[in-house]
Amino acid sequence: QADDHVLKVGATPVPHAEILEFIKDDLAAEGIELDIVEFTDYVTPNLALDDGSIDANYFQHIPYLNQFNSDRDLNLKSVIKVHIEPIALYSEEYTNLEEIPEGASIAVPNDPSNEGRALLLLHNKGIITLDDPTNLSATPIDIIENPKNLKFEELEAAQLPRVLPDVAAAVINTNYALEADLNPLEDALIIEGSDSPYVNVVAVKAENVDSEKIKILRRVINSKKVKEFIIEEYEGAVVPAFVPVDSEKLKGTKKSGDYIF
Amino acid sequence: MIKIENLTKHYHVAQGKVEAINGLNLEVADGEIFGMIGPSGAGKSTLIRMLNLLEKPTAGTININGTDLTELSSQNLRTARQKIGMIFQHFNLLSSRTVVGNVAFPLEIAGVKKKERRKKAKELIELVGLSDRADHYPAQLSGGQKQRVGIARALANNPDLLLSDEATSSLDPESTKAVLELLGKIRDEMNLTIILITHEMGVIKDICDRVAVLESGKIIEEGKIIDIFSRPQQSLTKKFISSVIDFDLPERIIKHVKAERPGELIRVSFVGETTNDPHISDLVKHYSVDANILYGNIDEIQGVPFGTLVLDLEGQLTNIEESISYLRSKDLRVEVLEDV
Amino acid sequence: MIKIENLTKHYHVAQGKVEAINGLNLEVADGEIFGMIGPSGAGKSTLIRMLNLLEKPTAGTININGTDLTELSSQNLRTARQKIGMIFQHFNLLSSRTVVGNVAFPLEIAGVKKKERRKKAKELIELVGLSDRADHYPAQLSGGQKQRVGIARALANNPDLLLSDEATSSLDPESTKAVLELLGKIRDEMNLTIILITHEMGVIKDICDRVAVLESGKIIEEGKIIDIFSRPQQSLTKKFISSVIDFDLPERIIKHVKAERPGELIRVSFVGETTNDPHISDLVKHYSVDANILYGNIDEIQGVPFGTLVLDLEGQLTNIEESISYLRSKDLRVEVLEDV
Amino acid sequence: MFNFITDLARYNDLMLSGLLETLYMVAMSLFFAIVGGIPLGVLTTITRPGHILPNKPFNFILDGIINIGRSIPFIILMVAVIPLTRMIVGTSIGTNAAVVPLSLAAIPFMGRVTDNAILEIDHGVVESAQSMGASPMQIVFKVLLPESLPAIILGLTLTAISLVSYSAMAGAIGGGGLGDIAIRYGYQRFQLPIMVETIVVLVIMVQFIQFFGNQIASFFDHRS
Amino acid sequence: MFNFITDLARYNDLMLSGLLETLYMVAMSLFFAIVGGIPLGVLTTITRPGHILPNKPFNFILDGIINIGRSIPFIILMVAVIPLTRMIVGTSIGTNAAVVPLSLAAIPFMGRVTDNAILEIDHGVVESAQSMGASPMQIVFKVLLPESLPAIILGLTLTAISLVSYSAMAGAIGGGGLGDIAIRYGYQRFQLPIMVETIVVLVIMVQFIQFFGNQIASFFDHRS
Ligand SMILES: Nc1ncnc2c1ncn2[C@@H]1O[C@H](COP(=O)(O)OP(=O)(O)OP(=O)(O)O)[C@@H](O)[C@H]1O
Ligand SMILES: Nc1ncnc2c1ncn2[C@@H]1O[C@H](COP(=O)(O)OP(=O)(O)OP(=O)(O)O)[C@@H](O)[C@H]1O
Ligand SMILES: [Mg+2]
Ligand SMILES: [Mg+2]
Repeated sequence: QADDHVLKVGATPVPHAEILEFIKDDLAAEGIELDIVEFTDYVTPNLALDDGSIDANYFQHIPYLNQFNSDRDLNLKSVIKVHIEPIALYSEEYTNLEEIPEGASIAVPNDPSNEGRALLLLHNKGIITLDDPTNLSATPIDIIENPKNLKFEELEAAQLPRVLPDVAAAVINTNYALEADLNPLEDALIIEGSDSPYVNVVAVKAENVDSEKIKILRRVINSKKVKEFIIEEYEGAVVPAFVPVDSEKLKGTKKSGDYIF
Repeated sequence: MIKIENLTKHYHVAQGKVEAINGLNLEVADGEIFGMIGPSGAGKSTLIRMLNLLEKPTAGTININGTDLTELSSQNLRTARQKIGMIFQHFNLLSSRTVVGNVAFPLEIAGVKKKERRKKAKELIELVGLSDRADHYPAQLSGGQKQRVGIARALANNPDLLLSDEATSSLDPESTKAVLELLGKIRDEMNLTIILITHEMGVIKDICDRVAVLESGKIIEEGKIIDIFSRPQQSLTKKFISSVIDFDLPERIIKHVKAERPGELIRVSFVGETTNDPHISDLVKHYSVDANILYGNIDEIQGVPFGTLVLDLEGQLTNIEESISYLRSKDLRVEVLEDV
Repeated sequence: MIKIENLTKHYHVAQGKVEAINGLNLEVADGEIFGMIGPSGAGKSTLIRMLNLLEKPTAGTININGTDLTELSSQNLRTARQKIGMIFQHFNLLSSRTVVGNVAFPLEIAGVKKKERRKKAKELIELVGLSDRADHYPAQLSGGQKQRVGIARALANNPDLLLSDEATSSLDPESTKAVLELLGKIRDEMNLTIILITHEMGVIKDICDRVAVLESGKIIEEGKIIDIFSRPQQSLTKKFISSVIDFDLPERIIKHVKAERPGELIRVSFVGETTNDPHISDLVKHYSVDANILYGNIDEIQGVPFGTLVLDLEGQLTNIEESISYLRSKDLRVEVLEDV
Repeated sequence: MFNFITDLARYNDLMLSGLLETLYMVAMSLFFAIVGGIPLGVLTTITRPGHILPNKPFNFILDGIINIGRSIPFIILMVAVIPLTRMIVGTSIGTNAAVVPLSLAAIPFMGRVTDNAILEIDHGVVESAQSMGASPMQIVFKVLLPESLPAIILGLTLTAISLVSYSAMAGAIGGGGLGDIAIRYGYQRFQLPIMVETIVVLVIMVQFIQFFGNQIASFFDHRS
Repeated sequence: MFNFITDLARYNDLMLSGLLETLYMVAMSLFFAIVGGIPLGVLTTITRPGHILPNKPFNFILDGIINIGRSIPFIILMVAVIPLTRMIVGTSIGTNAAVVPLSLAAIPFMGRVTDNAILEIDHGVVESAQSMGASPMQIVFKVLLPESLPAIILGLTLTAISLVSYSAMAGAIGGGGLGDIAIRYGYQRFQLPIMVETIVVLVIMVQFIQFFGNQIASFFDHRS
């Protein structure tokens, strides 16, 4: 194949595409030309991956990938764990959870990758009860207890920071919160703990799990340099979810792909 | 030959039913120029539009050269229509084509080659006097110019039958004459049959062989031009004809009749060659009466002279009576205008 | 009074410049019915459309009752237009309104109350004989019916000036007569001024006071009807008039002239009351000639009789010559038809 | 198969409320499209050179407004007008809030459609009104609008159907509606039956809109 | 302020490629809208009762196809046609892939617009062609299309501009283009200047499309 050295990776803009952008030169040094294809929705990157239009994608967390695989009967595999974006609850009006009054509206993302996660965050903090806390794709329909009688506004994720003045609080993905000048570490009323299962991964088709290009990609993206970049660039809102390969080599104990936190 | 039998057309509208044509029968021979007159709304356009099936008859048959149009397959109908030219009352030109384009249009439809159809179109445009407007669009033409485009277009494909719906109504008398001459020439040369709706009795008189008078969707009178013009039966026909040939006496004459006077006022009508003899001179010479022509109209229709004279006869009563008998003996129709 | 000075209108089209009206001057008095004739494309519609500024003149002024239309503010122009009725060559009816709605339209624009305008509209519709079509839409009408709606509409707001562009071209002779009588009546009662374009010389003859002949955007002849009809100067005018009054001799007569025969063929023309005297009887009685009327046309225009007779005089040459002198002494125009 | 049915039953009132939301959003924005778009279109047409009120600068501005309105991707329009939406309906989320950007998208669309419809009117009828001394106002209300009514109604139908599919995007700001359901449940969560059901409802709805649009247009069409 | 300018400079070739992508997507899908939508519209019109080839069932189907095409929210259409897209262009992402759903959205839209345009033709001219024995084919190509050409061109302009804003959504499948830039940088990354710049470019582009559409339409309009 003529463009054997090209690696086509689909990604959502922030932070995924930015992180990929950061490693572009390093990959080039390894003889791989990285082609970043930006997507702004969560369905097509997986479909495009499955049909071979791209070689890998980097936009989703493992629970979403699993759900997607079972929904559509696909066999996409997570191969490289990269980062976590802890989701958090923000409010303009209130400074802590208790202040939120009866019947207030809470905005949550409306896409399956984030909505269940947002509701689960509220469930874990005891604000609501879901009928099945293991179901990662819950929607407000699955709420069985809602003592504060909160109303849920399901909006597109990128809209959430913009509608903050119109709701009591909103569960916002970190990337959008950052872009809207919210600081997850300071402004969040509640935030996902380090127990979050929502690590963002690079996924490929099953038959490509062991491809040479992916191996190189993992080496480059799971590097100390990238880790430092993430910490510096996103000030804690995006948390690296890997042990740098460089240090892995040093220690030789951890298995690749495991994440700490 | 065209043979129409029991033709009927009703329109259904919100306000009720409009009976445009009511069981009409008609025959037109090949090469005939057949006129159609009648008051506004009589059904003339409806009738002519049924002759190429633009309007579907409610009932009845339309037979052209032995085939019933209403029974034709759409393919055969199209072939038949290519040989029926139509001049529309409202022109219906294609706004997107120039004069040449419009005239060449029926040729294009008939599959004539580009070069040939342009040539033919240019010829016809020349014939209707629009050469300097050949590349203009209909919107840039005057009413009469548009009408002439419509005429040229209808003739483009050398039709066997021409349906003409008030084709000269927006034309000045000169252009009208030219168009009629053109039609007459084509009829003579190509044995074209023409059905011609018009409101201008002069047109009927000048070019038609026969004429039918339509009223309320029926033919109320029909015949050779000379017969209809010289002896109209229906009052409607009379009224129409009086627009070119006055049957009614002008007021001046009526006054004259009513005034005290010696002698008699008579109207003499005649058709045919009797006019060549000096009857009036005879009256004066042999019956000792003075004959003054008060009013008159001597005309000819397709070579046959006919006319009316209103004469004021002065003289002795017996002489006058003898004069009248004399005129009647010469095959003239004489009416004494006593109580007009 | 309408006074048009140096009026010019040029159209610029892709194919070049069209000079529709070229420095035209004209005056029309109040209450006058002014006819306008001319070949197709002469500029008649263009001229009449400039009279209410539908078409902007390229140059020149249009003065109506002392105000120059081209100088009016748009508000004043609108007010002026409300008193100028217009009958369009192509009707231009609102397809979305019924007959009543169309006729009431100018009243609506002038702000007349609903009840009143319906009443007025119904009256006018009655006058043009469309009562049974009052609630129909234009698409459901015949050509003549549409034209009558246009006429009724133009009269609705009691205009001072009526611009009529071939208002009777799609009307049968009877309807035409009725419309002309209506216009004449309104003129007499309301002192309406009418400018009337027509191709029907009969219309000019019956109703107009004066007539102008347009050719290539210029007036080539203008005058009282009786003058123009009895003594047309331009050959175009002659040709037009011959459509109602034959100046040309029919073939039959020409043959007659060419044949060997004794005597003389003369054409006698006259205007005015001379027809009341028995001149032909006189010829026979006093000059011993036989006079046979071969062809003739005696008509009257607005009460004035005029006409032409072609007489075949037989008798001795001296007698014939004396007869001709006699007729000439009676103020008749006599032509000897030697070499037609 | 059983799964499908229970699934559907579970979502039934969701579907019903989605239908109502869509109808509400479309109806409201259509109303504003009529109120705002038709005048915009009429003014654009009549200020064109050669029309009844030619005015180049004014025409340029109006034409520009329509073009700008038509240029902005709907999702961005939704965001851009949030302050306005908040001003008008008090919040930037929900069905009412969605009506604001939907109307703002529909108005220029309807403006252009009206403009195109009016351009089709035979100039002769406009002239006949001018010859009667009609004011521009009268020409607009008594000639241009009635004569182009059938075409305007077909244009309104076009707008209504475009709104139906735009309203799907209004889900981004919590507008709800059928399209949003189709996207969230069908597209994003891959619940095919929901998606199919929603689309069937949408198709039927669009079919109805088009059918009634055609009927009304031909009811007002007296040209043949 | 300086920030803005450096920001813009940095994104300049992005903007240029976005512009080219948008132009490419719009031009290609417009091409397919012409090729597919105009015949669809013509067939729909002529099979209507009372038109030149009345055929109720066929008309119902065609009308239905248009309505269905118009009912499906664009984002869903995009995904639903992925298999088709892959079959045609070999991939489901990228600018070429975006052309497939864009065309599929534009075709029914153009179909409806064509339908509306043809309905405005005076029936008299159609009759004149019929009276000459023209076949339905000839009537379509020699009468209906030429006579409605100005209206169809205005409709094509309407479609083109709708495509510009639809193409923004094509960003979801990596189609790129200006609208996508506006969404990615402006909407998702909250970079206002980029968004504004993109929209300005979009507005100018739409203004041009409309201007040329008007010019071409009036070039072909010989009615006054
Ligand atoms: N819009 C236009 N563009 C270009 N030329 C035009 C336009 N309107 C009229 N003309 C031309 O101007 C001339 C005068 O036209 P006008 O309509 O005034 O003629 P008319 O005397 O009314 O003829 P008719 O008796 O046939 O109605 C014609 O030669 C015509 O072709
Ligand atoms: N589409 C229609 N719907 C309803 N009525 C109609 C329709 N077309 C014609 N008519 C009516 O049918 C009658 C005959 O119309 P037609 O057009 O044949 O008259 P016409 O003799 O040609 O008259 P004109 O001399 O005025 O053109 C009229 O009374 C008219 O109103
Ligand atoms: Mg008729
Ligand atoms: Mg004219």
